[in-house]
Amino acid sequence: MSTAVLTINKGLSGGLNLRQKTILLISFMSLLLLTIVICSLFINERSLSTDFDSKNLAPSLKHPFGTDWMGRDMFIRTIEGLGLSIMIGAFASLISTLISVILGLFSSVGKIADSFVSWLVDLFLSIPHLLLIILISIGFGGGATGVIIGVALTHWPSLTRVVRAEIKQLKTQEYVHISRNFGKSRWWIATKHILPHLIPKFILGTILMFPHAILHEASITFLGFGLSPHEPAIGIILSESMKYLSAGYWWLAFFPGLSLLIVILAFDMIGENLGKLMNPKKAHD
Amino acid sequence: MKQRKLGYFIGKKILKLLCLLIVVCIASFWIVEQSPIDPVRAYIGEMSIQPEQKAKLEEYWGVNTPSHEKFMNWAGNILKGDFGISLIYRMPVTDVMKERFTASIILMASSWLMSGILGFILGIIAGMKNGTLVDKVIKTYCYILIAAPTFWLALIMLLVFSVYLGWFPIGLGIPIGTVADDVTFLDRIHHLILPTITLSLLGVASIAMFTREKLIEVMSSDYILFAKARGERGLGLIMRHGIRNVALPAITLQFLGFSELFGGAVLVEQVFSYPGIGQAAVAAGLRSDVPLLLGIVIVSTIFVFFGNLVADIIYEFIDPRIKQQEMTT
Amino acid sequence: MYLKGENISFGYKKNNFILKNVNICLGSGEVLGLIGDSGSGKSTLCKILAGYEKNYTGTVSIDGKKIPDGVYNPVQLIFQHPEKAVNPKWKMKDILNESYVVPQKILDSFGIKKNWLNRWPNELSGGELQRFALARALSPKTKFLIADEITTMVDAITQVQIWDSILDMVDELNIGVLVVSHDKKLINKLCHDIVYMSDLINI
Amino acid sequence: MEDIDRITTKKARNNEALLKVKDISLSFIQYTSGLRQTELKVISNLNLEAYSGEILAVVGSSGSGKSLLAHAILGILPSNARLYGSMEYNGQPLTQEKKEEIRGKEIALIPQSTNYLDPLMRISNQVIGNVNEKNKESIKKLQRYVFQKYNLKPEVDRMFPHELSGGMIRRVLVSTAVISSARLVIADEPTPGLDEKNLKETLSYFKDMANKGCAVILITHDIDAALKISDRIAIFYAGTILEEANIEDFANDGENLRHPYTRALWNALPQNKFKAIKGHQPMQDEIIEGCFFYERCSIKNELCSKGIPELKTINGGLVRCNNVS
Repeated sequence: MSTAVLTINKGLSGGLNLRQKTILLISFMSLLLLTIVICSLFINERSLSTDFDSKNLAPSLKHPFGTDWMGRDMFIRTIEGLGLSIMIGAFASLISTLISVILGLFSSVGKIADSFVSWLVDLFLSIPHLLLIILISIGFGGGATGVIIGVALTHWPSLTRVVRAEIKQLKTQEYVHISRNFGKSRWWIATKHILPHLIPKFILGTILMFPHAILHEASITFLGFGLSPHEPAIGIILSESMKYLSAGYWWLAFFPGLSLLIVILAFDMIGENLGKLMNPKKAHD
Repeated sequence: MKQRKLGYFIGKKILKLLCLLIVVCIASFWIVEQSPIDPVRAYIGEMSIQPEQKAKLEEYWGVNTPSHEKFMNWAGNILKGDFGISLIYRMPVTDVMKERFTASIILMASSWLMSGILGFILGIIAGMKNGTLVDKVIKTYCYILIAAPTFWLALIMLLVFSVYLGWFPIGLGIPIGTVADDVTFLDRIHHLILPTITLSLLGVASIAMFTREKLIEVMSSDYILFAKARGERGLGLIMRHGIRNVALPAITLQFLGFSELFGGAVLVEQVFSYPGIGQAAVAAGLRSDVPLLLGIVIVSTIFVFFGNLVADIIYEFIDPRIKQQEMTT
Repeated sequence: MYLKGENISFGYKKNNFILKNVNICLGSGEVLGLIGDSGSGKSTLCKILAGYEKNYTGTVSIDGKKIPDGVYNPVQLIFQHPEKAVNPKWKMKDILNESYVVPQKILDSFGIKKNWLNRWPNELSGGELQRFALARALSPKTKFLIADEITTMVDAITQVQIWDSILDMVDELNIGVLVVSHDKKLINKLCHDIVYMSDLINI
Repeated sequence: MEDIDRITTKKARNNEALLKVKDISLSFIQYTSGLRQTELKVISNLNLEAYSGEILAVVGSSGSGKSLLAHAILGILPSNARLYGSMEYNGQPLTQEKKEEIRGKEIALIPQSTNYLDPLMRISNQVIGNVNEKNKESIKKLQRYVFQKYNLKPEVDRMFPHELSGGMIRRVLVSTAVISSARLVIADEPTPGLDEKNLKETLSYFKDMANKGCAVILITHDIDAALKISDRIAIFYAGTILEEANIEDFANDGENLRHPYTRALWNALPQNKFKAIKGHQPMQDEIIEGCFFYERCSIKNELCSKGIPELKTINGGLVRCNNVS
């Protein structure tokens, strides 16, 4: 008897199938983000130099995002700001993921450990997130370090919650009980049975944490905490732009913010589509 | 029976809140204590000052007292309802918070309501028309809003409606130059509209996406299948079974969003110079007004806790399905 | 060898027992039938005997000795729904060989085909998965097998195939089997002795 | 074989079939890991006829796609399903539009579990269904009457589904069909988890419906239960129906059964020989050119591996086999 899976190929007439579209979208978005980061690394002092002859110019071909009151090109400033934001986001997400891995695994040790983790999650979620970041960044003496630590230390609770619930649910599965009845050790069960279910959750969790971390970093910077006014962060660019709003220099606020939005959107798209690839049951609409 | 159970439940929750507050107090006090902030410096600001005055101030702020003693003093005063004196507003923290919080509550409550209702309706429409153009439009709108930085959206709103169209004032909760008592009700409303709309727009996205997904999930459930098999269809089916099963989780989610709401208010108030608690929190943070900052942390914790409490009550007492789980475990 | 459950009581709430003072005994090579309707507590009893449920009173022992924790349990339990008894992230060959390397003879006896081994659990039917669950539980260290409604979800022919294989293997390995079902006719066909859940409960 | 009032139910069948299912096939488009799109065939070349006043049991193993047959007849398949073939109801083509029009009125479904009741709606409101205010009172009365008959107390009306026991749920689900006064009732696995007393009682409800002139399709994996009450039994195998036999054909050793699979199934029952044949049901993703039973068949010939055997009427029953006459 022949065993085969019918794979439907819509061919050229039907265009790309969902799988190809998804992979294409993920690749495109990743490439976009990577380009921004690399470009931001290669921008040197000269290209950001002040030029008082060309200050406060509206967007043009030469300066697609316009220039600011010191004649700096807003496009270059934005790219550099975005690069900084993505890197801070990456750092914060990694730290937060690490914390949730540790706490998630710790919660599976026993009842007391589990209630401790759950209590810690509740504690961190009980203060408004933005306020908590402000508090922590002040505690670490403010400045760039304060903000980065503040953002990194506050994004783990939701992922930890997901991981904890998943571990709890997995531990009640019949196949885990059976494994225990086969005399397998806790460690063996944790690595062979539980971990394979958790890894996709961690990967997805980290990627979906990015946009939150970036947004929070930008918000805190916008409010005036952390990064010094000389850093080309998006938050700083936007808070500076507030002074020039009534003067009608709309491009100072519009383009940098829009670029940030696109970056966030790119991360959300990557996360969502990666989720589809991992869990195809949700891919029907 | 049910009322007694509810009373017991709330009692337990209040106990939990007290524990939480104690921990939050200790933790936030410790965090601030860690930081290299000098309260005297913060109080004095740019003023010049006599050394003996400085010493007096240092004694007042307890610069040289050990941390635990300082904490006991501070906590003891809080128990008496005294949060200390705000450094930047030069008046009792409780007074500052009362005034600021009232202003913020109006802003938050109105946008919370608007975003809830609008988001729910949009979510239901998108879920009903799943896969159509209408759905795609709503979905795109939500995706973009979720990704939009709050303060940027506020800036754009300000640009369009205040700077270009001139429909709304550019800043301040009350017109510049008027004494608070002279402010008319209409003035207040006028200054409230733009921040409220901005904050609502942002809140719409999460609730709409949630409602949409939940409705799609419900519509593919077995009981909808059975209702269809019995001849129910179209709008009637969605009204009878869909909305019934989506509404409670959506309301619960809206109550769980108090933390996000507060964060959004901080940013929106900053952009619109709206004199609310969020703006005060930023000022306190930037200018190291420790008593005020700690006070706001405590108040906002209670605020978030209240939202969670309502969500829990809905979950435990209004949703009839929960009782079953209690019975089987 | 005898597997004994003595004075076993179990309840989720105080004074609301699902099992009370149940006594049951199963010898090596014996095929004992246990008949009970759904909700009669038979699944709970199975879980207690196989060490899955720890919150009970009474003793479970093999030849008077308590069954140790953390090592291979000589009492193996097979469930009604095999799809819950396999890790969906594992391939069938890994699932099969989790406890020991299943010899070809057992695979042949259960009619497990080679090309099934490279599949994922969701690509096999319940009857096929049940064969894997049984094969992996019949290691040389297994002394007793508890079968809780294991063929309720399969068709009659598969049911006979599965039981034929079990009875063959059991004879050879001298294993005691507790056959739990609501189907009297099936138990009559399979078992030497029959006990009724309603006689055991004693509430 | 134990026998309950079989004689009273056997009616001369001179009328046309109320429902004719002609050669339907059903497949699903689905995504597997990594979003590979596949088409999974669940039902193929299935024929079925249901007559008024009779119970037709469709017997097959669990998870083999029998429920989907019910959903296909009612037109409530998910959007990624593809249905081919045609159906006729009361002599008229049964199109999707027609299904939507008459379901709940002429055709009723009795689903298998609590999941099919709205968890947040009180029982009586669900059972009554979405009716306009004018008729509400009379239907409410009817509902109360039917509940009374099924021994469901008045307080059940105001309860939520999760507050009911399994047996009560079963009775509530059955009563939805009774209230609808449908002419075709499809019951999907109504028996698992019931004890003997409840089983008998549930089966008697279907008997009553058939006696009142309904055509009942009883989808089940329990051939025992099917034998107790049905008039005809359709044997569901690998997504199709291999044989539709009259209940009498199962007498003795089943010599009168037409298909080798039916005979094998009959012989495998614990109350009969408890003997199995070799082999397995083909998997859903296997592509089979010939007869679905080819691999396991003892009387196959070369023709059987080429194309699905024609449907034949033999001795008052239907069969898909090349080698019977």
